[in-house]
Amino acid sequence: MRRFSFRTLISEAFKGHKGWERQWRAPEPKASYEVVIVGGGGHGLATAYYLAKEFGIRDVAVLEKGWIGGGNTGRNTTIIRSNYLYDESAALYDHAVKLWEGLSQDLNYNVMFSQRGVMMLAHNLHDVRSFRQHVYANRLNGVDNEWLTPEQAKEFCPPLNISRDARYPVMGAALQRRGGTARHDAVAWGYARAADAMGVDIIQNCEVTGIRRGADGAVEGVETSRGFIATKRVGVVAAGHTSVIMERAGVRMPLESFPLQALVSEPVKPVFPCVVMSNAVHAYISQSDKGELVIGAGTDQYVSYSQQGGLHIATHTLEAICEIFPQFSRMRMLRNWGGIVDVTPDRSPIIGKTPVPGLYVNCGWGTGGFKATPGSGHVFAHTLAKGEPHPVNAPFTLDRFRTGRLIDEAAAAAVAH
Amino acid sequence: MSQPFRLATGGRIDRGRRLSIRFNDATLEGFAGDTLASLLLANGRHLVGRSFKYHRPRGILSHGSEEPNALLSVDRGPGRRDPNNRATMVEAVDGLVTGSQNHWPSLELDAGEVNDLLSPVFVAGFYYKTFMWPRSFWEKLYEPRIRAAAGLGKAPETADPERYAHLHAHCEVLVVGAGPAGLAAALAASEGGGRVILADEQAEPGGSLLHETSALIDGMTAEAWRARALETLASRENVEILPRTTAFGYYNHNHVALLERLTDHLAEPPPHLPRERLWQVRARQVVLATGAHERPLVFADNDRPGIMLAESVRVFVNRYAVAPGRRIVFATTGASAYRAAADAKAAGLEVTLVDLRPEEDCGAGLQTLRALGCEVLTGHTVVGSQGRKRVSGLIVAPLGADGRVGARRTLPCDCVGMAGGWTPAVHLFSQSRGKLRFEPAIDAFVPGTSVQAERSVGAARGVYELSDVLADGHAAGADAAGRPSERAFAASPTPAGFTGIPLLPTDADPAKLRAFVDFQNDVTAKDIGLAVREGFESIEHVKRYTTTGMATDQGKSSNMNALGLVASILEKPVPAVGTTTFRPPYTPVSFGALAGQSRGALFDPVRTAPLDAWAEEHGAAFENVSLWRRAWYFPKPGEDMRAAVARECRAVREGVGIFDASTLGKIEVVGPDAAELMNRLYVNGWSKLAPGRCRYGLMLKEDGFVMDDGVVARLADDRFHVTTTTGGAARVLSHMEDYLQTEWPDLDVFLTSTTEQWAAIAVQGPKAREVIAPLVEGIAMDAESFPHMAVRLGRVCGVPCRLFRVSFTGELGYEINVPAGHAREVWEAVLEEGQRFGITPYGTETMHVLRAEKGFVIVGQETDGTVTPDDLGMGGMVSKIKPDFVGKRSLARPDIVAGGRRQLVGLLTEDAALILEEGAQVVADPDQPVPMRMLGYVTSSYWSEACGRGIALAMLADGRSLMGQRLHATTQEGFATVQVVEPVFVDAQGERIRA
Amino acid sequence: MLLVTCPYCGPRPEIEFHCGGEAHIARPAEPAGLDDQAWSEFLFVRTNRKGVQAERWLHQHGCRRWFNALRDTASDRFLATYEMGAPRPSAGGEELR
Amino acid sequence: MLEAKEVSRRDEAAPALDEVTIRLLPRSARFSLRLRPAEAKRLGRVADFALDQDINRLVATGERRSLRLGPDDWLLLAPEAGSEAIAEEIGSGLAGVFHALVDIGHREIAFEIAGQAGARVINSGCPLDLADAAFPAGSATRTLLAKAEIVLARPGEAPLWRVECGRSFAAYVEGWLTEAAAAVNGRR
Repeated sequence: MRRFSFRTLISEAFKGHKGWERQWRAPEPKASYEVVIVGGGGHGLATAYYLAKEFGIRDVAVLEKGWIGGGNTGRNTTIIRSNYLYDESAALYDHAVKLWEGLSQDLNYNVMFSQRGVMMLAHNLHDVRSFRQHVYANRLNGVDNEWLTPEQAKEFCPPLNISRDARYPVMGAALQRRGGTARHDAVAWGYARAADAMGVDIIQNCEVTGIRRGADGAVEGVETSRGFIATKRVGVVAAGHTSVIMERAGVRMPLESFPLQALVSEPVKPVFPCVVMSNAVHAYISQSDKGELVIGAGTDQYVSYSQQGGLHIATHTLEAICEIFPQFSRMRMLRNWGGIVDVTPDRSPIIGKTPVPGLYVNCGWGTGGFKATPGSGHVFAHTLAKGEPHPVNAPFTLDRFRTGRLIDEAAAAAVAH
Repeated sequence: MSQPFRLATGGRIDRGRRLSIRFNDATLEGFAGDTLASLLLANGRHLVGRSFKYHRPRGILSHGSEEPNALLSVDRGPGRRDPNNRATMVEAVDGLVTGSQNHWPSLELDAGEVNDLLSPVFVAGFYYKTFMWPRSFWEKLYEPRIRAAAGLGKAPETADPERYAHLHAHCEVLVVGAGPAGLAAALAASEGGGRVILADEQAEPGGSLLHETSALIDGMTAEAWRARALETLASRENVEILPRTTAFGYYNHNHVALLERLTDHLAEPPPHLPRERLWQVRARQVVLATGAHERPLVFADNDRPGIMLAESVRVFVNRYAVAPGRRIVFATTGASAYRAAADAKAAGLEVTLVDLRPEEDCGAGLQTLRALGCEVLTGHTVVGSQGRKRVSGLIVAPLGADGRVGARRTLPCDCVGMAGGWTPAVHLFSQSRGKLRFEPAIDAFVPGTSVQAERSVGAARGVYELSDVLADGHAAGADAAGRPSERAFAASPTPAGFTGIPLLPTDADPAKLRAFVDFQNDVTAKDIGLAVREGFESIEHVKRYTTTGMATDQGKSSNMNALGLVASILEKPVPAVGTTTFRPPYTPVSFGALAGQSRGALFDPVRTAPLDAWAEEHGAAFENVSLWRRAWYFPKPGEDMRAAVARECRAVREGVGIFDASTLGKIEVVGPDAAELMNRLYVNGWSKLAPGRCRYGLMLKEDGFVMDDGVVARLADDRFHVTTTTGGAARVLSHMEDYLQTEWPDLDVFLTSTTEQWAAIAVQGPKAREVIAPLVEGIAMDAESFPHMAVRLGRVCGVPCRLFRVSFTGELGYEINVPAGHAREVWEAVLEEGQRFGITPYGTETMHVLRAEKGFVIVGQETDGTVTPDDLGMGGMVSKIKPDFVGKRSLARPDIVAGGRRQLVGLLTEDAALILEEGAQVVADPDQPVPMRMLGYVTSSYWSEACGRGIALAMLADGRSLMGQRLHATTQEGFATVQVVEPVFVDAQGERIRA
Repeated sequence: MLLVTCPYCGPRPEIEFHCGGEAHIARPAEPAGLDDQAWSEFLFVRTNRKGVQAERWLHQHGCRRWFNALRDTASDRFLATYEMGAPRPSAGGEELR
Repeated sequence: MLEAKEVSRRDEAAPALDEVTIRLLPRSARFSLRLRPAEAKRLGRVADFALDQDINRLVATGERRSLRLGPDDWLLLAPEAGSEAIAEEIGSGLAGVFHALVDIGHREIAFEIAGQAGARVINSGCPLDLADAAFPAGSATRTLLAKAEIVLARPGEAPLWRVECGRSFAAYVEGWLTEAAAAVNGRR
């Protein structure tokens, strides 16, 4: 792998950039692999990377039915944070944040991780109570999170409307300074390039059409649009399509897939220095390095694989944006798109074994998977390599839905009464 | 001289109405009917902006909404400034203040031009390869610089004073685009009387007919035909014509979003007129007559100001009577440029035309143009241009049959019109999820298989011949209206064929070639080559890696060239590389328009209870609880919240207080199976509850966790009055209806929400009975006849009431339920009657304190969706007799019966004056290393006036086994020592409540 | 915004409705008789099919009746809507919208 | 027919038709009646309230109006004065029949929108087709006005609509309609 650096960039500039090679190969699939990853998004590619790097398993194929990073990796609003309430979630997401902090250097690919701070607005007494609970829990878990007064919140994010007369006045905010954003495409490409360099085969335009199981029920390989590939270990990391893939192995999942919308504005000069989230009014906003305001909208209410939702979802979100940031009313929506998120009953992911020997799954990230990408890949690689979970993903089993040990962050932020 | 490039005659501008605008430091004149673009060109201004990355001088490329370069800041007064307005779409209004963007210190002299010199470094994706060392420099140095350089205009800085509106509309046929195809479609569709909406993004309907000065339709001039068509349409009551209206989104089930611009073109808009209106049209059928965009040619330095699309030259000349230059060179790979050239020539401009195609392929236009005296170079390619802030020459060279480029020649000029062929505007079709089909003959994607009830017509589906366009529109309109008919039109021929070529042949070193594909994002053919070389082969990858097609024009002018380039590099057919997905909106739409009226007070309803006005008149502080506004506390002059709440609490404990509990949800459960339904939905039993008695009910979700609670009264054998939490009212009713309708439709029960029917006035305190007894008729008030947890029907103050003897304070208490319209008179009568006992109105905060003193939980505060009845110490309430109720089975799951669950306890701080923070975490050992083991957290915490100290409720792991233990709760500063106690602080025996 | 054909009120805009997820998952008559696995499947496991699936819809801001619908989750087209309690129509049923 | 009579009475007071007006209506007697559809069909009517009309239709008998909002759901309206008597009348008319009659006289607030462009004002927040053919005289349904649930009825041929909402939503609904009317009136 040709190393990326300022020096190589300059030297290529003099040579008309003719010396750059492919960032990852386009290999033909081999007849068999030690591990097959189904899904070439950020999580799948990260899994392959850490399998090769941390566990020395390089005989790995990543199968992607379209082009890598083309699913939720390239469609999300790139918010990264780890200020979760429950110990299990905080450990998982902070594991990811720690990896994010050195990721560009680790991958030799600038993923533009920017710790701009993620601020969550409290609009009523219930929010205040809930965010304080988060702040304290995070502190004791070693995760940074601090409470801001409305004035401090405005100082941190000048466009914020902290008028007491607002329909939902800002009563304070929880700020995680280590939170921020990253460049989503670069994450997929960076992992792909680094994994490829260690021998991982990244196979695009290769759809998995079946999972073959032997007489003992264990995985024997995958049927694909490019032929059968033998393997004893399959990791399904297919985001919105998990149920579809798992059904091919005869496993029914506690998942539903919903369209999740996002939008960006036209680009403008820097005006928004951080990430702001308001759960109460469903608004999530930051500004990209390109200058676009990146805004997360909600999910549609019905299962859909169409990657297209209704207009009312976007209008609802923009009402909230204009209410909290009245100066943005004249900004314009440039692009509105949808992804497909698979959601578990407790809105926490499932990372681990399935009832089928050799079949592992990493799914159910709902609307928040991007932030976990490095951590998710790392612990899933561990799980695939060792056949048992890393301590961080041990609680995120499929079995928790049977036993009742749910990890329900959303329920913990229950609506006020 | 004013408007030196205005042609003496012609055009659709109103020469009788002069106007002037500000552009940067200059005042420029124009006429009504001008766009900013035509006005700028009339004044010889080509340089109107700087490109995104390299800050190259840029001019006006097009005449429409696809414009990538001419993006201006427009200032319409205080709070009304916004960036990135397309000069080609903004109508000139007298006094408008506009400015160019993305330069410093000025448009002419831009320091950012240094980037252009560094362009060999700033290639596609360069930032992924560098800026990684040292690590901290990314956020401190590199990223801020990149950000400062990025973006185009500046975001508005003050709140927008404008209004925006929404409108839902329905029609039989929606026609998008009022060019010839759209007009013909609308005419045909509206003949039968069905509702037709015709939307067009321009100020004037007509599309290409607005600049067709020579074509004839059915023997009429194009203008006469257009005028007659519009007149006919306007005379039909079933037709709504919407000019200045862009259909920008095509959603499911023929739901199409339009943006109507109502005031930006008015110098003095009427005060109530919204600036923009969002139409959400549900159309039975949609006709897409969205036309086509002309494709630029990709050659070295094709981005200089003065180089524009050939058809746009024609539009400026014919429609706006503006000469974009005096000496124009047209460069083309197809036929349509000949008409543009001929029209420019006819306007008295000097015209040369360069056609890539060999002489024999150039069609009839060639001879016509030569006959007009224009030089035409066939078989020539363009290899470059000259001029810095405005094009001064076009460098061309003959192209041999073997593909070799011959000797260069420079054609002096002040304007270039380039014609690279046509790209049908299939955006809305694609948004409708229709499948595109590549049509090699016209080198374009056209609508293939429809998925929704729509049809594309005319140029939008690659039909360019005017007579065909009209016939196509007519047939589609008639068909859409359900009355198929065909009609032929006679029209002047429209030569439009072209050779699609994504990069003009050149002899230049490809590594040094600066041939722009995406003008706004400064993506060159070289960048696309680099991306492909690095393995980005899917068009979506190329797009994301190079940012081509990602600018504010969303690739309207660049996508096909980018696609063609990738295909030619990979030597694959275009469809194998893919087409990019078109997403809404077609053109950018203001947030304000999308938000509509939902601003301020209309953002979300503020629900107010019947006594809200009284509370406001009496100085209440309010809090928001779900959508409701509730009185929080009633401060007296000089009191802070704590003092007011302490006073209110004392009043209730010692005398009597009055509280508006009207927001509590109420549901009337009626029918012979009412008790059975209650049995199935609540954890406790209802069969034995006698009419006239109340019971506290706890409801679970099917997963076994507490969903809601409330007092339930049995009014009769077959009638219950159920109360819910304020926020839970709608949810609980839905939950009950769901089970009733879908699981147990055999039960004879009906549910009716009565939340807003009844105002609930809580009168609480030792004196409560004495206060209300005189006002009550028909109800025996003595403790024996009317015990705690009973309900009686009667009258209070002459108003029919449901009187509950219930208490959420631990004191003797009543809740007077009266029809909401009588709430105030009853409230005031109670206050009057209570004067002698010092009756004190109290708010939600006091209510919270009083209930916490008694250990009464609040669902949503003590519980969070993961709490079971046993966790709350209410395991005893759960019926052991009932075989089943919603949630019962889940309570038996392994991890629900396992130890270690969090349980409700009370906490007392060692320092009695300290009030813990709600949300504080509790640990056994404050000195343990991070991550610490947290036992649980404080759910409620208050100053208790009755106890003279702070009290708290908490959920702690195995909390009931920790009674008496010393633990530590987090504070802002560190930890506070607390003692675990039973969660009851006042009157543990419950004597007061039964008084 | 979808157009949903309520069996009682006819075609109405999506925002009047609430989608209640997969249909035809009857609540077990005797939950106590189910083991933990079977109960968790009733509670949580969903077909989540890419293609035609039956789901529950409530005309919340209309007639307030629950009904079932056959909808293709890949295209979002409705194939049929039918009253609660009625059997699931064959997937080839006439398209309503 | 009474509808016509009522309309003509209102027309006298109605303003010029090109201006949309919004008016708060006086309080009514108002009941929610729930009944199995088969019983409704069998009974036809009770206490002069129609029961067997199509869903989403309003039928007036004298001053009593019955709005069928669902298969088993009627909203009964009458002048306020007779409220208690009406309840008794219905109760006795439905004796022995499983039903639920609940007084909701104070639960809701009603507005009247008048003027040719009234439908357009309502369509600022209501997604239904309100054209004469789609929502003719005698239509009545529960629906939405922006974020508030409403009952929308068109009692007669005149361009006049009744909008009912929960009383706590009244300020919002009135505010919404007022602003929408200003925009529509301002357009002329």
